[in-house]
Amino acid sequence: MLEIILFACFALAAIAGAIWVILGKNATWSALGLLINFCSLGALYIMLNAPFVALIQFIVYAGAIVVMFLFVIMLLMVARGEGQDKKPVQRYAGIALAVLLTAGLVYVAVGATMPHGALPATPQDNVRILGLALFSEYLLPLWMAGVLFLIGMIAVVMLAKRKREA
Amino acid sequence: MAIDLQVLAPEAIILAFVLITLFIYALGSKRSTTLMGWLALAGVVLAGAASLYYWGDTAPTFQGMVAADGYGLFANLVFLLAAGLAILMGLEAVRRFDLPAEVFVLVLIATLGMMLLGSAVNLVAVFLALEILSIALYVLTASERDEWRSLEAGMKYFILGGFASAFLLFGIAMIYGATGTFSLAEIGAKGGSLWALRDAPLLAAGLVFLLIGFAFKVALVPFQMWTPDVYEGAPSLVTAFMSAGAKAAGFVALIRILETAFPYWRAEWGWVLAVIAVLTMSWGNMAALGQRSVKRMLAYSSIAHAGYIVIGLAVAARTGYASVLFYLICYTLMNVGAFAVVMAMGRKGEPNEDLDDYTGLIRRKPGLALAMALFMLALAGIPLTAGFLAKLYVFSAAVVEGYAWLAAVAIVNAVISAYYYLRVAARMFFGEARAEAAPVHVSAPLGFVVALTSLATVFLGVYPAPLLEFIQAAIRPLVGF
Amino acid sequence: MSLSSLHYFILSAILFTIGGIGVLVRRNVFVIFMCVEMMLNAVNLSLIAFARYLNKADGQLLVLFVMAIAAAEVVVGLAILVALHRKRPTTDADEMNVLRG
Amino acid sequence: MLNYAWLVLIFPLVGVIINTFFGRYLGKRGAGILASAMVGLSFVGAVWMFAELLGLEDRVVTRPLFDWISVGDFNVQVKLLIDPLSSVMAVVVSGVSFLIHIYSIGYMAHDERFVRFFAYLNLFVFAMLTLVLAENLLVTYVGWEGVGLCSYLLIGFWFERKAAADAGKKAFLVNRVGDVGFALGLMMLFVTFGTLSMSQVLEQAMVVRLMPGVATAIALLLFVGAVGKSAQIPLYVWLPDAMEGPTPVSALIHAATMVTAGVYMVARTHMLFALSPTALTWVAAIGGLTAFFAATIALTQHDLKRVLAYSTISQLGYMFLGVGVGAYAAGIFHLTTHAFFKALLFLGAGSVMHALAGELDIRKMGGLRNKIPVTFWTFLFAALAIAGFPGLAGFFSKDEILWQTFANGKTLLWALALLTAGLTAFYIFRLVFTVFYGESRVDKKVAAHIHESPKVMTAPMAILAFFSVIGGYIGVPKILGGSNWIEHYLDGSLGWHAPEAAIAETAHASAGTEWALLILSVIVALAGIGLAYVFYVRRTDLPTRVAKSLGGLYTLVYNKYKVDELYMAVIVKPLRAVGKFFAESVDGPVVDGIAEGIAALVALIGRGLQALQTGLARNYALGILVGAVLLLAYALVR
Amino acid sequence: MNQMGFPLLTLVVWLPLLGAILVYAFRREQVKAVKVVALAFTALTFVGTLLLWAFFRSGEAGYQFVDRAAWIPQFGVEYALGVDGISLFLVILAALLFVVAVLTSWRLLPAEGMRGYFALLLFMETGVLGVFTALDLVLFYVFWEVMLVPAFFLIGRWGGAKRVRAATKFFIYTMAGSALMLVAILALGYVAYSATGAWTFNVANLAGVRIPWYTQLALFGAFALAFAVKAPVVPFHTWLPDAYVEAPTPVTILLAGILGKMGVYGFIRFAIPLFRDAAVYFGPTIQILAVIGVLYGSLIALVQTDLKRLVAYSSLAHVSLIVLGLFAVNAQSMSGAVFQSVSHGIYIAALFALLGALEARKGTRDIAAFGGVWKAAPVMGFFLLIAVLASVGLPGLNAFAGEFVLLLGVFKAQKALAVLGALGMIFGAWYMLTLFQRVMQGAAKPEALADLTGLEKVTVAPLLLLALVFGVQPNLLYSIIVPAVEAVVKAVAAR
Repeated sequence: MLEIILFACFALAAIAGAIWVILGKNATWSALGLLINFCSLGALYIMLNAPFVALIQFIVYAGAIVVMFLFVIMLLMVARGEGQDKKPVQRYAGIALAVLLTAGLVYVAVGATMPHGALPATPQDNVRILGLALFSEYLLPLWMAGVLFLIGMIAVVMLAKRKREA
Repeated sequence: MAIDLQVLAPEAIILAFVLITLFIYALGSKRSTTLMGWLALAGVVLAGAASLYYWGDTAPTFQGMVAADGYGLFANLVFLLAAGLAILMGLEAVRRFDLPAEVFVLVLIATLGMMLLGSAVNLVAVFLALEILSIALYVLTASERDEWRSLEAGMKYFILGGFASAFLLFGIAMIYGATGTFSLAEIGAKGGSLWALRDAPLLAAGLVFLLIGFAFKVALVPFQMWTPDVYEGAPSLVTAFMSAGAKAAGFVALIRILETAFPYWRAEWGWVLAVIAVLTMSWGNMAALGQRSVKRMLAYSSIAHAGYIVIGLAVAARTGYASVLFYLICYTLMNVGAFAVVMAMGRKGEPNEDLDDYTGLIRRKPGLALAMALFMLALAGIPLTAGFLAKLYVFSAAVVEGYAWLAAVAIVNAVISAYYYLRVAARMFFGEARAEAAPVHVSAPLGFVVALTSLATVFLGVYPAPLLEFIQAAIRPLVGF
Repeated sequence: MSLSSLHYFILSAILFTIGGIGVLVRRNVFVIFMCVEMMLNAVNLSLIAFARYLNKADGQLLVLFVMAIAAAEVVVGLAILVALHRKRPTTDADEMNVLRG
Repeated sequence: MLNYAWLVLIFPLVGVIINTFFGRYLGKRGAGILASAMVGLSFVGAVWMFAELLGLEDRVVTRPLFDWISVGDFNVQVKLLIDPLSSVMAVVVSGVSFLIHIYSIGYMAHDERFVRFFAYLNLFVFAMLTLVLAENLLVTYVGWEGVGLCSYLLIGFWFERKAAADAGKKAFLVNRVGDVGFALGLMMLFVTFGTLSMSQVLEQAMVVRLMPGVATAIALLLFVGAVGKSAQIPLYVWLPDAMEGPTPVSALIHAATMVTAGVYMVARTHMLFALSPTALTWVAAIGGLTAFFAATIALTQHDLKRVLAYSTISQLGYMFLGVGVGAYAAGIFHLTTHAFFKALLFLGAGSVMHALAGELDIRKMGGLRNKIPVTFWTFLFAALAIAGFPGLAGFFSKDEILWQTFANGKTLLWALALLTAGLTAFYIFRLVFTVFYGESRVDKKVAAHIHESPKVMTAPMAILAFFSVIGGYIGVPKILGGSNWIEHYLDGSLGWHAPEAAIAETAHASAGTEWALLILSVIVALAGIGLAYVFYVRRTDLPTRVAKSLGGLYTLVYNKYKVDELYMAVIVKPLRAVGKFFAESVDGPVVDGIAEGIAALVALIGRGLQALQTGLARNYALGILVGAVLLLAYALVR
Repeated sequence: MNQMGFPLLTLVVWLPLLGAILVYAFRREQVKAVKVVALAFTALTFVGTLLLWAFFRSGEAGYQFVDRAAWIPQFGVEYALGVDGISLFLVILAALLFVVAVLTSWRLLPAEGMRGYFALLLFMETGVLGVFTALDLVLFYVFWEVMLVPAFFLIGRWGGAKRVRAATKFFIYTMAGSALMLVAILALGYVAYSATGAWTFNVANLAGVRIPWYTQLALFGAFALAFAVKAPVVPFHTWLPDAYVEAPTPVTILLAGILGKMGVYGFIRFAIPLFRDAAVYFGPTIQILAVIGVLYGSLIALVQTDLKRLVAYSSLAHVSLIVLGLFAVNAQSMSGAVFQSVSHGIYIAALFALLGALEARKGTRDIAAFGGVWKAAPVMGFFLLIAVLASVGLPGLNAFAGEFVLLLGVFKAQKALAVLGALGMIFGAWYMLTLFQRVMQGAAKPEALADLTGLEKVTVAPLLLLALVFGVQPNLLYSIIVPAVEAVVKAVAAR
């Protein structure tokens, strides 16, 4: 019963955060909304028996990414709001379609037999399982993730660097 | 579980050369850029050799993530061809458009992404490979950093790419939810028992979202709106690489997924893909009619060609997939050649992409004009060029599988396309060259690219038998007969 | 009724859609970035939920990799944005329509 | 000579080739003499053949030359058919042509394209002889269009003058209308009989049971060709305009030879006409009507050559009347005699023109009797012959036709023909009296140097005058004690009668009535001459008073019943209008319009799609969302 | 291999391409050499075609000089060339007209860019010869489409005022028309595959394949559309006047003389024998279109004021008559049609050559600007007279031998159509003589026109001579055409 209550409140927090992001009058408000969203998701992860991932969520997402956003927003001083939208009709069409999409997905979910196995009796060492899998079956994706970071680094160096005066 | 690197030999080579070129760049000496270019080219060639070397009927997989089967290795050759040509163009572009030297590294990384995408048999590997490819391309698109067009294109591609890959990921999640596994083979086995889409809504929704992600990547209607802006904004080198390599990777992966994971639903999806094919062809061709800029016209034409390729996909079956592979190779040659010419016309800060810049080119630069005319005719599907045989193969596949109407619509589209391709040829041959038109300069590597692609286009148009034999062998591991 | 992956899935669908609406509606590029990140996160949630109820670790692994991707993506996105800003001090996505027609 | 019959044809052809390619070197005299010599040789050949044929018992001789077209079961072999009919025609054609060639040497002496004229004349003779001697009807057709071409070239010989060029074109086009009828007749013939060769058609005509309409259709179609070539109603309009050509041309082509081709063709295919009585009555009716119609117009014309042109049309009407009532021999006999005196009339007119420096309007002539005596006497003899003055050629041949018409029960046509005979006598002597009698209305400068035509012109006229006089005696009817030799001779090839519809030749009419008719026609002829004498010599004011009293009718007839204007309004102008309508409002806007329309539509859609490309990233995202929703909907609904 | 022992046909077809490459090897300013080489190659090809005629075993219906080689085995496409009674004279005519085209472009065009011009001309010759000799449908389609490219550039680059529009219209019309034909060819191959188990596009083995009724209608429709646009047949003809008028004279000669015949050849080689039931079914409709074409073309020609446009519409009328003959499907009408295709090629080439000479002298094509030319230029007048008479179908010249037999055949099948067709002969005479009168006769304009130069005489005289020879001795052609046509007729009858 406690589980349901906890799920409900964290879910609401996540949704509130999300709505806050899109309604925020300027970028910094949105960033904060994002922070709330990420943290509530982190909490949900813990409930879903994925402590390690929750930890990473807090550190990487809530921490690094949101901080970086705020950092760049502050750097470029673009914290002011937006002007009036010239083409409102697309805005409403977009929202309507999105809602339609959600309805479709919910309809799918309700119709399908969603996975509902109970937790295994003996508590597993989550981190050990992940570690083992990471370096056996999922070794290649790990390397690929490495390459991804490499791209990130190259991109930053290439784009943000001032033209070499040399 | 021994890690046998032999399965990933080509990818490993490319990665090695990525690091080597990076190291050279780090040394930061003045003439290191050309050295980096040649090194990158060496890497590509070596990877190609490795792919050919390991080519055989066996299909070893690397921890069930990636399979080095005939199909995957053949796909590598297509990507490496596109990459090699792009790097050659890059050698010129770096000097002419003052692109950063990192371009070579990023092209190699993108090729790595494509090769992995081509051979991935696990959805996690597919998603990661796709992301490597996409992010590398976002950066490449924005590589001409002191040109607003390039940055804007990069930004747009980034936003929409992210948006689409979110859909793709959601699809993977749903498939995971429905089948409990990421491996394509197992999904195929699990899904086999379900007959109609209605019995497995989650799996079906998963496939839909997967299709959306790939349709975006390959630029099918209605997910293709990004292509014209991004292709026009990005430097010609990157556009050529993207339009050939990325599109090929998208199709190769989509074929593998549909064939191994969702073979049972082919009938239901055949019809949808056919409709998408018609929409894509018609949108691409008709929108290209009114274009003033040659580069943007080529962008729309690449959408149209994606439409033709989807016919092969919609038709499925052995001939369909073989025709897709053949079309991809011919398309790579024609398109990269055309973009090479577009690049040769431009100069730093002065792209010269408008139709008027091509007036009377035959008198200013006969070689270039003849090559461009050849590419235009090939793209239009005029016989004795690779374009014609590619279309012929796809249409015959359509006719065999009872989609004759689709072939008819496609051929009518080809006629519409002939009009705007012809307009470029006409402008080059019939107009009087304007006096103050900029002198066109073609350096050695660019000249080589144009020459190689035009010769290959004609050769494949006249004598395609050996390549066809090779393709039909490559298809066997995938289709099983 | 006990908690099952259905509820988590519905929550993630809702979050996914809110993210989608954010991308469509907002004109500030940063907010669009954030919304894309939010969509990815929504999917992570459903992945974790499936992993828990399928009692398999694969889902969590994929989430890890998705986080890696998201990180790389944000880095690249912001790099492009900074380069754009240096050219013209705007973050309004609608001013980026030089390429059209 | 019979087995060298092809020589008769080849001589004129050799003349053409030499004159066209080497004419320059021969000079005027040389070319003229060569051309005339060639026709002379073919005339000798024709006479030789005629003589040889007389000696033979079976007078139908064919000489194959070469295979022309063989396509499946349609085989055409070029063969020469020498039989009584074609031998007579060959002699007449080559004879008259020879005389006119000599006459032309004089007449065309000072024309700078002299050599080309003779080349065309030789080509004409070659084509006419091909027409006459051909055994296969398709080869006849070749000759048929060949003479049409030569008449086009010769009418439009002085092509600098627009009138001449127009007349040439008009002649060719009207002929071409007739020729198309002829061609369709040939096709129908081939479809029915499976061959176009005369001898085979002759055999099959007796045995093949034809569906009722077929024989009539073939005959009428062939007759359309004849009407076109021999200028009968309604396709006669080109002959009066053809007078724009040099006079020898008018004499040769538009009097003696080409225009008679129609009559020859009907005679040659008489077995087809005999198979369908309706066709025959059509021929007779058209013949009679044309004779009368043309004669009325001839009364009012002032141009010397125009009168003679209408006279020719009228006489041709007579021939068709003769053939139409089944008296083929009579028709051909009249054709022969007409060739002599009509050619002479034209040459006479030419000589008058020559004397009056090209003047043709008879109102500006008069009293030339003693100034150009030879022309006057020859002209007079020809006039007497054509008027049917007893004893001369015209009398016998015309009377034969009148008699046959009456004998075959066509009394109405007979009456019309009789009236026409009177009119003929009247208008021909109107010419004689206005040109040669009365006071001279020639204006001063011209009157000064009126001179008789040179010997080279008057000699042929004299010879023709001789034939006009004695020409009739080859066909003196039995009641006048003659053996009517021409009829018996021609029976060799015209004797065939349809098995059942045996037209009783002259059985039921007694000798008495024949005499009565004879006298009646003589009276009518003399009355005509007398009336003309009164009108144009005694009381020269009468013509103007009569003309005024007739008022509207006179002007109508004078304007040739406005037939030319009618054709122009009914056929030529509407067709041009339709052409312009097609060219301007159908070909461009409609047919092209559809194609341009489709292209414009596609371009429009293209521009629409381009407008969708707003450049805003969020619009593209919307596109993706739309796609997503559609695909998802499909997955759920499916 | 074939009766010659060595691939004469392949040599003849690919020789011009070799010439094109050689011509392009010269430097830009060696115009004289370029012209000589071009003439040499076209003449050599012409001699080659004459050799074909000499060694041709007349009286046989099948294909001769057949060269076969595997090209794309995976698709079942093979390189197969062959000639039979129907295509032999079209090949010879094509070779002849290309020699005439080279001769007419000797002095007619500006010196600059000649290298490209002659290379394209020779390349086009290979395309055209290939179309007439290809026995494999895909190979036929390849030559059919490839030939469009040089034609497009020739019209577009060296044409008249509105040349680019005319060239594009020509290209798109033909390509649109023949687009569906490619799909039809593939479908036909597939039908053969499902019937015999092997992919084949060779016209010989395809003839035996049983094609279901509805497929046959669709396939015939696609083929007929392509050939109707090319011939042209009336509703699809609007590209013709612009292309003929705007193209330079030598190219107009080729367009009118030989390119149109490819449509006719397509009908009699592929459309009728392969889809026999559909051909008989659609026969009447196409014939009605053809008759409309004859009258429509003639009437428009009547009111034209532009020399070339008038003859262009006359060419539309004459080709429509040929198509009328084709679809009467009997020995006479089809043989007449094939014969008429050859003879039309001859006299239309002479006509356009002369009109080109006139246009070159006066700088304009407007008929009003001419008049009385015969006085100043007797030889030109004489030649134009012969050409006009040939086109009018005067017996003794080649058109009559074809036209009469054709109309006879049509008369056997459909009397009314033959009568309407015959009307065409009257209109033909009308507008042609009007043209001749306005140009040659009437009062001479002040500035005299120079008569034909030696070169022009040498170009046109042989054509007129041929017209006369084939007019007097048509069996020279018929003896070879008729057996081949009878084979087709027998096949259609026995369907």
